[in-house]
Amino acid sequence: AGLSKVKVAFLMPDEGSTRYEEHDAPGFRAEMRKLCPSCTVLYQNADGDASRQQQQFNSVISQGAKAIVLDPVDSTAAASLVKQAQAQGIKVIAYDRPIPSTRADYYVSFDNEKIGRTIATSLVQHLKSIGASTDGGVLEVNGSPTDAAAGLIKKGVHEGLASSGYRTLAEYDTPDWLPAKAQQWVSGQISRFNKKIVGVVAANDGTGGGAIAAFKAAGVDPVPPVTGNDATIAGLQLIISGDQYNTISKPSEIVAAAAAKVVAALLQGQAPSSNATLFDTPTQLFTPSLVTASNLKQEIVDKDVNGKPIEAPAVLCTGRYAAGCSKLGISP
Amino acid sequence: MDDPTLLARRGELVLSLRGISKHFGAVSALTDIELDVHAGEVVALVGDNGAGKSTLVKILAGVHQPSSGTMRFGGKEVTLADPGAALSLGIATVFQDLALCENLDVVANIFLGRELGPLGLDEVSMEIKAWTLLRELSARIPSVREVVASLSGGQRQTVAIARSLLLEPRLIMLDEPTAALGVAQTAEVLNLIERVRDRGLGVVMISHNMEDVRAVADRIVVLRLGRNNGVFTPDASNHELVSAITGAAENAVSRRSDRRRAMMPPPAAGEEARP
Amino acid sequence: MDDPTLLARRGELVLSLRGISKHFGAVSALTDIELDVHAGEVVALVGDNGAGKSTLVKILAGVHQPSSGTMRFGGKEVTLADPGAALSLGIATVFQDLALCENLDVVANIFLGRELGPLGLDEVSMEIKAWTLLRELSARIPSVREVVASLSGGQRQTVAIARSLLLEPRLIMLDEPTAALGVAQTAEVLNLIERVRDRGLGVVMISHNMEDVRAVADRIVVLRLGRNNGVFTPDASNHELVSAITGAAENAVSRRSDRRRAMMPPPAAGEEARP
Amino acid sequence: MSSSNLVDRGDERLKQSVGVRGAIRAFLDRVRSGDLGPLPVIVGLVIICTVFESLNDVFLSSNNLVNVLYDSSTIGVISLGIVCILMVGEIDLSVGSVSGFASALLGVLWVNANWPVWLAVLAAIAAGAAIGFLYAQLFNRFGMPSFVSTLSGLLAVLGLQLYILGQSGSINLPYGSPMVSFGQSLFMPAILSYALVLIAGIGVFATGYRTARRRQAARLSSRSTASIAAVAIVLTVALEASVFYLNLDRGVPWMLGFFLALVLMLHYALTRTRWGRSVTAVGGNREAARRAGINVRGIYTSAFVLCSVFAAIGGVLSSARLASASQQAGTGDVNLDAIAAAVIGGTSLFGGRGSAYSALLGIIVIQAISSGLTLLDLSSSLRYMITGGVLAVAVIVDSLARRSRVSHGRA
Amino acid sequence: MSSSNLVDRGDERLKQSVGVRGAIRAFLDRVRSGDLGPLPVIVGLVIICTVFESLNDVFLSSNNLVNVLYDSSTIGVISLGIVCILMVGEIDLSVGSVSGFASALLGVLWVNANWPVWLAVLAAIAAGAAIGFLYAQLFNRFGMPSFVSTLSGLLAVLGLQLYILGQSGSINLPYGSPMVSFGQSLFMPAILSYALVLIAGIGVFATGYRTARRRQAARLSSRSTASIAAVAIVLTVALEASVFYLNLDRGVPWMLGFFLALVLMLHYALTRTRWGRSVTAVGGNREAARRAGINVRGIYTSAFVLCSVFAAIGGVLSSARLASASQQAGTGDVNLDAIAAAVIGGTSLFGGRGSAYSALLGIIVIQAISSGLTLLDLSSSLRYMITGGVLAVAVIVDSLARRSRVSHGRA
Ligand SMILES: Nc1ncnc2c1ncn2[C@@H]1O[C@H](COP(=O)(O)OP(=O)(O)OP(=O)(O)O)[C@@H](O)[C@H]1O
Ligand SMILES: Nc1ncnc2c1ncn2[C@@H]1O[C@H](COP(=O)(O)OP(=O)(O)OP(=O)(O)O)[C@@H](O)[C@H]1O
Ligand SMILES: [Mg+2]
Ligand SMILES: [Mg+2]
Repeated sequence: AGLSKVKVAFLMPDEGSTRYEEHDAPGFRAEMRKLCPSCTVLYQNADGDASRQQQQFNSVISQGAKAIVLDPVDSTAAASLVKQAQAQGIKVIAYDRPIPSTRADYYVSFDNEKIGRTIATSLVQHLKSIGASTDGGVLEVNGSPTDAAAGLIKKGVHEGLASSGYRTLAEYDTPDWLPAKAQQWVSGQISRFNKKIVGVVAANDGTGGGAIAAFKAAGVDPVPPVTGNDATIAGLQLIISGDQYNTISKPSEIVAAAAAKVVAALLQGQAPSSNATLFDTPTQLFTPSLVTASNLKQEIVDKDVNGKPIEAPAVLCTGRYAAGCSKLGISP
Repeated sequence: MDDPTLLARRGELVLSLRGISKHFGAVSALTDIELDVHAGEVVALVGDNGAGKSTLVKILAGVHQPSSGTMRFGGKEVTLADPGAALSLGIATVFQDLALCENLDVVANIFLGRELGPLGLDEVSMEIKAWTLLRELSARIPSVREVVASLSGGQRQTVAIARSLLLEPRLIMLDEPTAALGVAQTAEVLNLIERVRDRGLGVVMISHNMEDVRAVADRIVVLRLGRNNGVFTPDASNHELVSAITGAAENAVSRRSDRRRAMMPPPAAGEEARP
Repeated sequence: MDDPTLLARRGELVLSLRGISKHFGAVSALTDIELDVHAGEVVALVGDNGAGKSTLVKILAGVHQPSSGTMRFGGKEVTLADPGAALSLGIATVFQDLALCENLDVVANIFLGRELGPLGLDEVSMEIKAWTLLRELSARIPSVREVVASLSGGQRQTVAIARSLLLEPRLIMLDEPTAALGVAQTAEVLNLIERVRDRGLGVVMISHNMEDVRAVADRIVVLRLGRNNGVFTPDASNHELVSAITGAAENAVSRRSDRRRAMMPPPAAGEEARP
Repeated sequence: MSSSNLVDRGDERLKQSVGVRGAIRAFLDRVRSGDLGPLPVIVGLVIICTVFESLNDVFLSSNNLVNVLYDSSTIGVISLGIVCILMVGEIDLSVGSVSGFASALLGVLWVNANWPVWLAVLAAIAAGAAIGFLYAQLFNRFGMPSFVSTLSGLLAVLGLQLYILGQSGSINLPYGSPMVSFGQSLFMPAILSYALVLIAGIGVFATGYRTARRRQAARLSSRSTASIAAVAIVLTVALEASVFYLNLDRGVPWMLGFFLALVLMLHYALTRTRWGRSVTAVGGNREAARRAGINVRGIYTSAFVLCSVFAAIGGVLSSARLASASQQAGTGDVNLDAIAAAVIGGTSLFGGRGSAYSALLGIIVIQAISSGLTLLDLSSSLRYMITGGVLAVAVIVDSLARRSRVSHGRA
Repeated sequence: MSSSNLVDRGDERLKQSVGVRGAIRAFLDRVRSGDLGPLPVIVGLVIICTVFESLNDVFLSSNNLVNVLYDSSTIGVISLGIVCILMVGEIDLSVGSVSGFASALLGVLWVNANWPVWLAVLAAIAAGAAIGFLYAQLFNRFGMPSFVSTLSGLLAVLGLQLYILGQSGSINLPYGSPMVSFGQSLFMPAILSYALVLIAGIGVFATGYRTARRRQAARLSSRSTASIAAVAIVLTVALEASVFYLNLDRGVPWMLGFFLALVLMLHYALTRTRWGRSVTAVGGNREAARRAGINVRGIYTSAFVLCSVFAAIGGVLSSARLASASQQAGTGDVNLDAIAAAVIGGTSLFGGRGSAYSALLGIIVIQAISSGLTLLDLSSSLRYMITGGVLAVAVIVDSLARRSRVSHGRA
């Protein structure tokens, strides 16, 4: 049975990075258009507000959506939304963040905990390889204290650092993921620990950039390795210029496309395939890829998603970054 | 100081101040003030601008606390922590700045703090009573449901006076009650003061109008630069009073009247006049 | 309406109103007002509370816009969109509510909008000038660097009057300028009005004090309930004036004076008195 | 004219408003002087609704309106508290945090500590009251500006919220419990909703009629029985129609009923009790109120406490609505929305002017805009821009009306 | 006493303050009447610093102080704008958004569109001015409460910011460019900083001396040359010591110098020009100002425009400091911090009272607390609670002082 003229909702949680607007939503739309040209996609972003997400959820139900892809702002609050929708025969696909207490119809995600673990262990390996003294330690810049995803990343980071041999000098939950707050905190820690800081685990590229700015402002040269996450253009450019150590590339288009496929299957009464079961929900987990200077070309520029690179050289290698690009072998 | 002829008429001592002083920063607004008010007596408080009359009234109304001095009311020593305390002792005050709430209507202002029916305001009764009070004062107010902000100066003053009639006080203080009033309203207020006095209340009235003062006062207390400057009877001459107020026999008032009468050189006399 | 004996003395027509009306919602505060003011003339505007005197002054000062009617100033028809327009025509006003900024000190208030040295205030010169003005008015203000909020009622009024002396206006309007003033200060203000008149300015003065009015006014214009109710000369009898103001020969004032004189039944007479 | 011998119509300067002509003239006078109460805001709301409905016809569907009303109820309750505090000329920046803390406390006590739900709710409300009392003490004893004390409170209470939620970060409220049903799916029986509206209509008529008779007896001007009846009938019909429309779908949410009951109670308290009069007086002229013997400190205390209590109730309702108590509860726009609702509805930030209805109208405006925009498929950047623009348009009508009031000297 | 024949000492009720005794008595009088200017806030600041220093001795290290001053400069500039708008009794809730938008515009024009940096900065500032002008028009023409218009602005401008940053979301500003160096690592030469302080000291003495001579000539009371010199010397020594301390490490940031210059300029404008007088008058009593012939609308316009311009400058500085222009710039606490700084420093929310110094002191208090807490290892829940508590304590001193002013009838 083909699909036609169905409304599908794609509800994203926040504005913390541009990925939802720039990658996830277009990716989902593109795949849906392929699977069902006459279907409508309703896209909403809750700007980090659980109540607004509930409002958006109710509103798409009012508009007659038959399936809802939900990246919950607040995983617990989402539980009741799922129940409410399922009671009306609407399919709910958990996206990106799980909904632990209620069984959604499906779960598609990157593994946030694993992201935390990956950036941490990658940093630790790097520190060991450059022979950073274990007398020193690392700073840990976490995400927002009121963000569930940040909590998962933080957990992963803790695991990754646990037996690394490097102390955690101090850690900080950055309010609202604000780079300026991260910068202020790291500046304070530089006054406190100065040369003892051998590296910084930052939970996303924004806070990582804040940490780098703090070192630059304090005149620390070279800047100790700083991690990131989300592979934003700004973050990638900092890797190209050698200021940031790593980031995590989550080709969201792939996941979004997978979600679209799941939606299509569920709406046609089929059971989509899964590669795991989490929280009693059939799950498809994607492994994010770690990006450092050494594999940036391969992971970002050369990797092909829907017929185009994740980020084109023309976008990355502007102005001052051209030199760095050519060093990495990226030609515009 | 007390004229024995007056003692016959007046009743018990309602209020008695001793050594009251009040400083505002570097300014001593009042220094060692003494004042007695008896039941059934109208005491006029007069003095130049800034002499401290309103400050004294505010201290008696609990608005300001004195820097030093004692106050006895009804024979007992009292301290008035706030205006509520003064009101509950039975001291009603019409302030010079009126102290009305501009965002409330006339009725609400008259009954402020003493509304009928605290849990379900009785607006009809309050409106009736308000009209009655205002008529008593010959007020010219088109509507008692207008906010006070839209009233004329004299209308506001009438409202403030009407407020004070609601209480059953033992002492009533009126700080320049007729300053903004028309001739008819002024006459009514003077009548009112006499009626209130005759009911056995103590009255303190402040005014710059010597005629009004003389018309109703039983005793005239003069303040000058924050100090007592004599007590007069209403039959004291205008010249005497003005000298006590301004602190000089030769002053703007006498110069003006002299000039108007003709060109007659006034006799030089500069020392303070005490009766 | 115009007494020919007066025409000799007064100069050109400064201000002339025809058919001015003003409504506030359902209240008609002014209806068809006519008023002429000549150079070198003091016009007293009298009337009961709420008669519309202040409203008229506010219209002339550009504070309110009239609902209808025309205004000519210096021979030209003008509309005053805001107080700035009136000021720049040369109309200075002392408002009944004074319109001072309580958060500014005395000097700042006197010079408000006309500060010396716009890009680098000349505080010293302003302070000197302020003291000079205040002394002229016999003011009793301890310090001109106190905020106006801490001044007494009369002190504030003096400040407001001092403000108006700064301008070189062609018409000066004083809305109850002496209401809160002491005897000496009142005398100074009356002197001042005469001086100003003699310099050829037009003066409009509002007062409830018939004595003051008679002392300085060249013409007395009576308003009643928002309408013109006659023009008098200063030698009109008190009874005449009060009747025009209250609209009845038998009124609170006459009753009070009658009662005080003795018990004599007043002659009943109720129609409006027009000269 | 018979009216001229009425006590309050004696002044010849008053235009008489007798009969239909008079009523129309009086209304025009009011329009011109800007004294229109909530009318301009309602006009703004109608404009918004028309535009959104024309863009997406789901907007005015019964189902969507129910959602809007649900969402309005939670923040609306918080906004009622804001009305109280704005009326005395102070502000509370911490209502968001307090509501979040209350919901966290509810979750912790009820779900984690197994308290009975009513006790947990009471505890949450009591905590709110305690916070308000603290602000009042800081204000009355130290004279700390409420902006600063409640800003400190915002931070401190948010800290408390994070602290008591601890590791878990968020707590599920049991789905299907009466509390959560109340917040999500409890509707009035249709017949009850019709009856309540009818009772309200009769109440309006009865009080109006009683007042008119008493005023007549006292020879005061009064509204004619016909006009009282007309108003009551129009009101009843309009409300019955709305209720009918809502009943087409799910019906009238109990939560809305609860919110409206609070609005009416606060309205009564503000306009018909000595306390309300005192609140208005303190907000208008604190010193005058003090001199009238009003216990000014007590009034401030009551306003602060009420504000925090309403915030706590709002927090409990929000968590019932979301079926969750989390670290995020009360963060985001809650503060600004609650304050903005009161201000949009016409309550002054400077004290002394406001009404309980302003919270109701304001929050409906805000939620209508928000809901209308979620129905359009917009990127966040556009949504922000349009929200800002629409908000301004919604208020412009009211501003213009009020401006004419100012120019008529009755600001 | 020779002073008694001075023009302004003629009133016998004035206590004479001659000589040392008199000076002490005058000071005690001022303490008692609460007329202490910024002293109480400074006392609060000293308390905070002492406590934090005792908890972690890095706090008062030269290095950390430089950080605190850098962070203070960015939001401090925004707070200067808030002082302007609060002075006229209005508010601007959108300074955060405007600063974010300005930084985004800078990033887009400078980095992406390759404009020269000065032109991009000018464009950002002009955009700020345009936004402020729009608010002023809404206020002057429609009478829209600034709370509502700037709330709309907050949303709309945030939308614009997201929009122009589009897909990139955040833009790196080039490290090593003069702009970023200015925000991060440009310090005054030590000798210049000493010289500037000296010049300031001499300036204080010179103006004081000149005024005193003119007042003497006019027979007005005046400060003695000795006391003028004493104040100038104490001030100079204290400032030179601070500068010396900062120079132990990196020195005095140019950005701080820029901020201080703006503070001094605004202070001069508010206290020594007709414009500043008019601003104070409009904030104190709008109607009185209008009747004095002041162009009230013009004053409002200038205040709104200045506020947005300062916000835009602050945004440019923040992005220089962070070396990045992102969608998150200007969100978070920027609004509240900027307003709180002005209020904590003693500017009234109700208009007519305030000073440029309040922004300086207030923001230093806020950033000192924030920095002090980053140096302690605290969980976020504790950090929030302590921030709230410390803020309250910092303000309590000032509140108490001001309360005594109120009870002395000079609120
Ligand atoms: N709150 C205050 N702060 C500082 N000074 C004050 C305050 N209140 C009054 N003063 C000063 O105290 C003195 C007396 O003022 P007060 O108001 O008592 O005068 P008054 O006799 O009522 O004068 P008037 O006849 O003008 O009303 C004045 O010089 C005034 O400046
Ligand atoms: N802004 C306003 N809004 C509504 N009504 C007003 C307004 N201003 C004045 N009025 C009304 O207009 C009438 C005239 O007021 P106005 O102030 O001109 O009286 P007045 O003659 O100055 O009286 P007074 O002698 O008491 O000062 C009053 O009844 C008053 O209620
Ligand atoms: Mg007085
Ligand atoms: Mg008047």
